Amino acid sequence: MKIGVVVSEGPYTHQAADTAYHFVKAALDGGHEVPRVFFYHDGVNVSTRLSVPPQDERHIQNNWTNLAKEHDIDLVVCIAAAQRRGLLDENEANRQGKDANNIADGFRISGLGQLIEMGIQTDRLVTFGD
Amino acid sequence: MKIGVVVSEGPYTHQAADTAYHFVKAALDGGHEVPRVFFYHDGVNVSTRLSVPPQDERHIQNNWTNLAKEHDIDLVVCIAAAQRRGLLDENEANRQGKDANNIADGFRISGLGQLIEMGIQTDRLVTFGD
Amino acid sequence: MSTLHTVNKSPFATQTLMSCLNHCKDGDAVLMIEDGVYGALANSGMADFVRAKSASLAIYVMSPDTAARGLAEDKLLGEVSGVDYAGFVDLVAKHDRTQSWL
Amino acid sequence: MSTLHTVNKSPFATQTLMSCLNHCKDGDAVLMIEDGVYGALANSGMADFVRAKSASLAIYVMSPDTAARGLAEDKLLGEVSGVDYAGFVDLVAKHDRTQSWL
Amino acid sequence: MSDVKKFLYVNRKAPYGTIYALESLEVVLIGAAFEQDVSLAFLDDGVFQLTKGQNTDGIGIKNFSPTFRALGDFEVTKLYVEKDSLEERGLSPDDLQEIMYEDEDDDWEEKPSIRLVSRAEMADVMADQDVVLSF
Amino acid sequence: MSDVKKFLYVNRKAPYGTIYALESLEVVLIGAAFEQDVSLAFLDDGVFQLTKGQNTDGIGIKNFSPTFRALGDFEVTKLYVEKDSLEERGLSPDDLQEIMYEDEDDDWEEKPSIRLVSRAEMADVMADQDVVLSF
Repeated sequence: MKIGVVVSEGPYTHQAADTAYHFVKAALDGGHEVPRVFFYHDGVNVSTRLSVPPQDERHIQNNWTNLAKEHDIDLVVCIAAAQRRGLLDENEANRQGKDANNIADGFRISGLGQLIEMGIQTDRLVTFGD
Repeated sequence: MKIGVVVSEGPYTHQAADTAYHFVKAALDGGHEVPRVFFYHDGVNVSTRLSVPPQDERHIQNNWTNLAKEHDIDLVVCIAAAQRRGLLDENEANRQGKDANNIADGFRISGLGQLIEMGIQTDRLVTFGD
Repeated sequence: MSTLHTVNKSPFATQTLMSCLNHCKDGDAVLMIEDGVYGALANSGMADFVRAKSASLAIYVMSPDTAARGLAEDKLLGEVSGVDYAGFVDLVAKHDRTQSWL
Repeated sequence: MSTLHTVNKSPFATQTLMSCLNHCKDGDAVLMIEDGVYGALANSGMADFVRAKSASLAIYVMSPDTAARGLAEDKLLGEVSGVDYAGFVDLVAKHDRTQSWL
Repeated sequence: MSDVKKFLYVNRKAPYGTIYALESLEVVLIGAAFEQDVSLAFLDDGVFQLTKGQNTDGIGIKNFSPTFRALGDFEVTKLYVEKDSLEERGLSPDDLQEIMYEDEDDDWEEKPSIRLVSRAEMADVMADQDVVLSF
Repeated sequence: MSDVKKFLYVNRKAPYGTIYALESLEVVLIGAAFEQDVSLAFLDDGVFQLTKGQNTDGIGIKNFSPTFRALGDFEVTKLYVEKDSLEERGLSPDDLQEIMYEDEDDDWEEKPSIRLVSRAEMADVMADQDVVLSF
């Protein structure tokens, strides 16, 4: 079965990004497909490559990057939500005249249409938020 | 009177950073001192210089930067909370081996001791959060 | 010695206003801000509780927040006084400490 | 046709569980996750309500979340079944849609 | 399954205190281009999003409530509002904005987009969807 | 005002679902170095922070509950826990961790740090502070 996933809250502050991660792993282990995870609201903050959690804590962004690589998951960060909150890739940074970017490997910035498309193309949609 | 302020939630997602801003302006207009604002939890996300809100929305980070310059307010971003969430200044980025930093002008990263010190040295402490 | 309590959550969504009001001392002040201003609605299921508490507490509501949410004065409890950000600052200065109910 | 509802908030902090349970249809499933697992406590003020709803609903609780919070099995309602993340996925697949009560 | 899915946007949070109401509306506007069967549900504190007379000048946040009145132009015409939620908050339908659309199947007659429903009817609306997005 | 202030850390949220409990504890640990008069309040869902037997292996988040037992070493010895909050949740004091400290003023006798208080007594504790930090 194709399952789409939405993550609506940022890393560490809420458990949503953790629960979503464990859910996606279990879905893949169970033989399902997770073609895309859409990061919206504060969920866009999961995509930063600048986080440095304490050594004895999980690294939420790395976990997603690795899982996406291993299973070819499309990690989409909503552009409108990301702009408000200061998440940019290199293209966006150039376009906006910003001197730095902070998106991690494996995530890509795109529009809300990707969320609707995921809703249309998957059999189930599950949201993790606050 | 000396009033210390804590901001505990990120920009746009919660109203906390807006309410705190209007409160601090009113306190200064009323003849009070606001020596320091401490950003904790997701409040550290206020300090990003990479945000690009829509043109018809307020620019929360710029508002804080400008207010701090005008009134000599010490905007302190908690280092532990910032590291988890991917907010770094140039020093921290170098120390952590990160290839970018994202802290805005007027904010500085420091430890939780600055929060306690603010509690000791001010007459009142007000927290804005979720 | 008295405390200013702030509440920023809707009483229909969370237990925060209830907990705050149940921990206030006589003579304390309560200021409803942000989504907390819905606690000042006059005809809601919460109104009797808030009205009863106003006998021993001074209850305020942020007028910029009620205006933002389209809550006209005649929708609000008469026992609750509107303040602006300057009034918020005055309340902080007047009371010995501020406790934020988050 | 049935729905899997997820609830991730404590019923002592927010109205979310209450609202969810009041919008379920007979035969739906409710899965308590994250701080939502406190809704499965057997001796709380919420227990009777949840127990009554379990007559027409299948109610589940995430065992990794109850373990994290130190809630031993004997503290939980007998009407609520524990599942792990694989069980969560099975529930999603089994029901026609998932509604997250945030 | 037909190639048009039923999408429900569930709004349970008040406006301005958090951004969910605004960012929900942004999804609805983008989603309208996909020609799906769209409904919006307003229950619990979500009903506060629709109050009339919102004036956000004092808090410095953009007033997005006029956008609800434009939804008809995007063929988003089904806004289910739960009566029980209004009543618990001491609100009446008169406290909400008037939101109209022109019915292309009925000689472009102007009709109200807001449909007042009981809690049980809201449960029926929810149970009749393919995709539920929660805000 | 004396140069020692009374600091109260108010904990009203459950652990793990959000980070507030953990980041509150981080402030308490740093704050201990400042030799102020520190108290912690646990009420509403905050009482869940102190349950015994927490095992977070399944959710992949660090279990920070043992840190509460170390607070005595930092001279943080006043943990006020509201009985009414426990009862509403169907918990008893036996469901909480045992947290002890050595009383330097009483020949280093081991004493419990948790002080069960009624709601009215909690209100008194809150009203007796110079600085209240809420989490």
